[in-house]
Amino acid sequence: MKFRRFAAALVAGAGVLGSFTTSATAQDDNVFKLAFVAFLSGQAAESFGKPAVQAATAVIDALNAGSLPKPYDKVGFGGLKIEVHLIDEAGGATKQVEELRNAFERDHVDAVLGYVSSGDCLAVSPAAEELKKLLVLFDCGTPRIFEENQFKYVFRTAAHGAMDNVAMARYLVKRGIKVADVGAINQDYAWGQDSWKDFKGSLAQLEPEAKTKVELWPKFGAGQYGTEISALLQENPALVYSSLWGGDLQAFVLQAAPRGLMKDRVVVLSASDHVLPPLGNKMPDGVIIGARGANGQFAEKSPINDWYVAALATAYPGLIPVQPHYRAAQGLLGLKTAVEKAMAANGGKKPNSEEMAAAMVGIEWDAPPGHIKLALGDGHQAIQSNAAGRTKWDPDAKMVRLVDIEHFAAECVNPPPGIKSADWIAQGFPGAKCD
Amino acid sequence: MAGIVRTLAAAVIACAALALAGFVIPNWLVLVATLAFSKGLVALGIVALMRGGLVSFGQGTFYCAGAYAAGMAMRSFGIGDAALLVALGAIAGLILGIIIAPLLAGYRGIFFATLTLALSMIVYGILNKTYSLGGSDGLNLHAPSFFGYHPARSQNASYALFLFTSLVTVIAAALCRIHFDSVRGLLSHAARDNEIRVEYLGASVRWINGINFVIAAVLGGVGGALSALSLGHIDPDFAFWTTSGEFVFLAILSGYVSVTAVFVAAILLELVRSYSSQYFPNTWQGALGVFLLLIILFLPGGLGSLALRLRPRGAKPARAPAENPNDRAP
Amino acid sequence: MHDPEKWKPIFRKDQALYVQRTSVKLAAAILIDGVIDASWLFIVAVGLTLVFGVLNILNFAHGSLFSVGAYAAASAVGWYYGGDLGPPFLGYLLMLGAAVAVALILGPLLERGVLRFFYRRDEVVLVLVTYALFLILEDATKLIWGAESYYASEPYALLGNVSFFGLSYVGYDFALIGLAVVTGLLLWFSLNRTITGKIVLAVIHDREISRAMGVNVTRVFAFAFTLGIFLAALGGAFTAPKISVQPGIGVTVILLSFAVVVIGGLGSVEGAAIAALFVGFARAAAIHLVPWAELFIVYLVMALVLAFRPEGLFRRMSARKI
Amino acid sequence: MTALLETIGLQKAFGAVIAASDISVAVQRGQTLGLIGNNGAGKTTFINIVTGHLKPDAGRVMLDGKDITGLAPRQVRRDGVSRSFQIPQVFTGLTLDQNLLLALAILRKEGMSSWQPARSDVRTAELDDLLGRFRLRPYREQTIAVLPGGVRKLVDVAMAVTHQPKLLLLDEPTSGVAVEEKFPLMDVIMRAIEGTETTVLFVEHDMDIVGRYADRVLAFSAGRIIADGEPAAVLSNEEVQRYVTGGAA
Repeated sequence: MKFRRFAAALVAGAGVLGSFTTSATAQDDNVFKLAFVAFLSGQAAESFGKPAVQAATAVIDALNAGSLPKPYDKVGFGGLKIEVHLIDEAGGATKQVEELRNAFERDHVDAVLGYVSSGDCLAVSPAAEELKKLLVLFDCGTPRIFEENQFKYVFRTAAHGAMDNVAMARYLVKRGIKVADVGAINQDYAWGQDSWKDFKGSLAQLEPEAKTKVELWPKFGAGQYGTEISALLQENPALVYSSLWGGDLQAFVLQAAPRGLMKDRVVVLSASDHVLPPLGNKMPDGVIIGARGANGQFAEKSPINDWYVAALATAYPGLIPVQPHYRAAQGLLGLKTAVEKAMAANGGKKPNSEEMAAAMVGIEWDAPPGHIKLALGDGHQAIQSNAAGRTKWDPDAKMVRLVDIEHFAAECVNPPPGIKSADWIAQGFPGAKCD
Repeated sequence: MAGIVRTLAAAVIACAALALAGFVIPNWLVLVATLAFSKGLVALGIVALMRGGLVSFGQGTFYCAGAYAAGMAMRSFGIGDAALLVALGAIAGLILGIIIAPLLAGYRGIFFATLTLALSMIVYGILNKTYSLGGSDGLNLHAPSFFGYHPARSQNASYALFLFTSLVTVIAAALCRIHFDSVRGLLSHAARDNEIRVEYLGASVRWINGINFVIAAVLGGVGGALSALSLGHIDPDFAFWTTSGEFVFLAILSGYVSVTAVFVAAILLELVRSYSSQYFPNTWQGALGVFLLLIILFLPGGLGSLALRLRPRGAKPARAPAENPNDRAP
Repeated sequence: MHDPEKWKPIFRKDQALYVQRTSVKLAAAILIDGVIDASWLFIVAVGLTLVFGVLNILNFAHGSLFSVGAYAAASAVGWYYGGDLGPPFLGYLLMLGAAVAVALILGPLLERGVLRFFYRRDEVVLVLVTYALFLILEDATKLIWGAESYYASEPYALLGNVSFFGLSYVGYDFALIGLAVVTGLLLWFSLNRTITGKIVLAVIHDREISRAMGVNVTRVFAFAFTLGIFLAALGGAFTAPKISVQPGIGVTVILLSFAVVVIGGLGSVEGAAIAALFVGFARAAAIHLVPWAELFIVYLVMALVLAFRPEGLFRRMSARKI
Repeated sequence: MTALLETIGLQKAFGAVIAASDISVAVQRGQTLGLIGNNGAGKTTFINIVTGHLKPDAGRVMLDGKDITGLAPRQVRRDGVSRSFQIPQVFTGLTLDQNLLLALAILRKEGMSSWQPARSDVRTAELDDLLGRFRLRPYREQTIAVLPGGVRKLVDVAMAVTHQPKLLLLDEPTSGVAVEEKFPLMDVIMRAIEGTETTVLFVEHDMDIVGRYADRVLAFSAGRIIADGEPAAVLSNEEVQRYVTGGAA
């Protein structure tokens, strides 16, 4: 009888697995089990996954060795050694939800830190909330997470995408770059759509005379942009904007530069610092670059940043740190701050999710890119300062340097609490504090 | 009739067993099982098609339709009851199925597969552009209620959903079993075996396949709605070709003899996937690929055939579609 | 009192001329971009359709073989120009060689080592088998080449630029068109004018009869599959200079070439050619005229074609006999 | 009274091959027709056209005065024309019981339910009667795939005679069986349909069988009917001897 067999099989299987997981549940009170999620395969592995993992490994090793400068000199998280469970973000949102649940429920990790893709962030947040477990998002861009939902156990330690494009627009103003018309090329999915919407909106506020001439929407992962480039050349806008990233952006630059698209024209690449190391001198000079925060070369001198640059240099000789390195470190230090705050409150015990979530609300900490503050989304969403600059190939150092750098205070490029970033941009940045 | 009674009895037992199992097993497995059953239902639809000799590579279309129907109902009309949402998912699948079935019922083999695949990719493309439905990032759903019972987001929420999913699954499975064992079910088998004779006996192969297609569509819609509820999130990837491919694999893995095997296969696949991604985070896809190859190579008849081998006095001798030479071109 | 200046017809004529000129420019751009796009699409898709025609396998691993070709070429080119070991133009031969090497290694390996165990199976099951291969190959390439990006851009710059109607194009892209044409002609010739080719066609037409007539079908399978892989790798190798070779580049290729093959008719070489142009122009037109539709234009075309010819443009259906 | 089956000027060509040219035949109820002619003469084409498997290029097919030209096989079957095949068309994956059960169930309103379990214990009477008439009882539980050719032939015919067809077309019922089995096989078939209203038309190469069972013979050659009438008359016809029976008799 099939169903009976099935029931039997299920119960039996459950028994087996149950037993062997309960044996694995032996909770260790002086290690902090951290699941770290990033793209280990697929289109985002090269540009985001690999660097993020490099950064996490370097920082966590240092944390466990207690070799960070104050105030991060405690071993691991408040004395708890950090044990990392690596999870591949590739495979779609459904898989991410499953893996998140397994990480918490089966592997009993104390917190999950990760996620580059906005889709994944949106998908896993409700799952973490349902399990009442701490989830820290360190990279994904979409503002929707805390503007459309309220979460108790979910935090994002990096600013959302709106700031990237507001800063780009402000850079044009600050540098007195006036353009008559704009052409845009963005991937046809949420990241590209949102980025362009924000940049277009910001420009409409700051340089209303700039007209949009053409919007191109290549597929994510297209890799070939010949036709798009022709279309841009034909429309011949004074400014070309793109939020492309990773392999797509590299391919675009490789194909656009030889055809003169990036010559005598303002080119704005809102999230592109991470393609400078691979592209090297194939990236033309004078391109306006954003790094989704004062990351990499934009980072200003500070004890923690000096330490971080040195640490990466020793761990990975010749590595040029870029945004994913910075965002991962920023997330780890934010989590560390929260955990240690919670332990201070509960008398040094290993904190549970409740305590950590409570402690993390609204915290501030100093990360390599500068001072970070969970100011939005009722203290769940970080804001941070941002910067932009122009590319300049340095033949001696054999690397692209960033020059004409402008920094923008966090409150200047991020919306104040209680207003959606889209509305904030549309209303002309009310309450923006630009020193 | 005796057969039906026995099947129904078995269904009741299965429900009880699952309800019990829900207590015994750890929560993570409850969550895995819930999702596995939801996906299994979609695969069950493919099994229904396979009995007629067709394999759809685009069940993501209906999976997605069911999920978005439930999601929209929840977000736009504030419908929160799981039963209602799943019913809507089924209706979405049904309508879509009835529209599409006549277009595809005339095709066989790889043509049918590619047509269904093309269809799902168009749905995928359109959803990516539909910003009102969250575009490529999709939508979040809140936890459903069950016949008026609102469990707080917690362990018993996941248990409640598991119970509900199991109920729907067992009912669907029992109905399919009855249908497969019926004369009409046998006719599907016959149609895969020899279309000419079926036609010369006065039956229409087109109709047989069409009906199977609609059954598969409804099951796809139900599975989609259930997945949406258990994930709390829907996005266009529901219609992506890899999603559909996973369902086909489930169907092949289980074979079309045993209905139960489909759900065993679904749980097995979830476990293999999650454990391989836990133990080889860098090469889990490759591991999954190897698993696929080995299963197809050594279990041509699927898990169901294995069950038959264990139980000699089986139903009809199982032959995987693999070994079935019929139904190439239409 | 009215001013005759206003009524100078010359003004309108100018405008007309201007409009005319821009529309000509636009048409030209669509045409050129379409053909360039079609050229690499064809090279990749024709391999896919050939494999299906002969082995009845819709090879979802085709995209991975594209990326393996790209990796191989990038490594070879990088090594060659890195230590500039000779005349730059030899780089092209090197890329060709890379594709050949990939085919000669992976072709027999996959066909003899894996696929042949599944030949008795239903073609849909075979799709699944190749999907498994796709998963395995994706991770295998990652293990071999890692997750960083590889460039082979030297050959891209080698041929300088050409400009049409004031639009500047990279000469290399026209070389690709040439490559596609040559590939197509060679393929057509070897299929229709050589014994081997005729045998392959015979197998495409009826496997059983060919076997009965003493054709060594097994060898034909191995040969055709290796040829298919070569074409995938060739596409990858010659696309490598334009892109950053890194994980995931094969995924889009599968879907695009899949669409082309389905539109052209599974197993039809001519079909692949026509369909590639079809898709190329459709995409170019969309990008120039309705950019927002680019995402699904290909699937739309596919749906429209299938709606009227579900078996594709060129596929002849075989009638069932009693 | 109208003929049971009447074909008027049937034309069918496959490329250059003429498979049927101006075939006009009238078949009366109760007759037993034998169709003779060497391979490619157009016998099977005639059957295929009558049963709707082929559409004639020209001409009409009347059944009981009703035009059934170009109807699909299943519609023709519903009108009472049934057939067997030179190569038995049976469900090789199913058991013999299941084959016949389907043959009995289709064409029945209540037959095609999704609830009615398809077990051989339903409609035992009919099924048993059928098994008996065709001497198939010994094999009922077995899968067709394992049964010998002769038995498959019988199953093929048995599936065709359910629901009392008005007209039964047998395409080479004895082909592919050993010489000594031909007569027994034909005996079983003819006895099985004895006493029913069914009119039989069979294609046969063995002239002894034709002589024994047919009361009217049509001789085909190159898509034309070259002789039509009493077996004796037709078989002695020179043209028939030259083109069909090859001088024998």
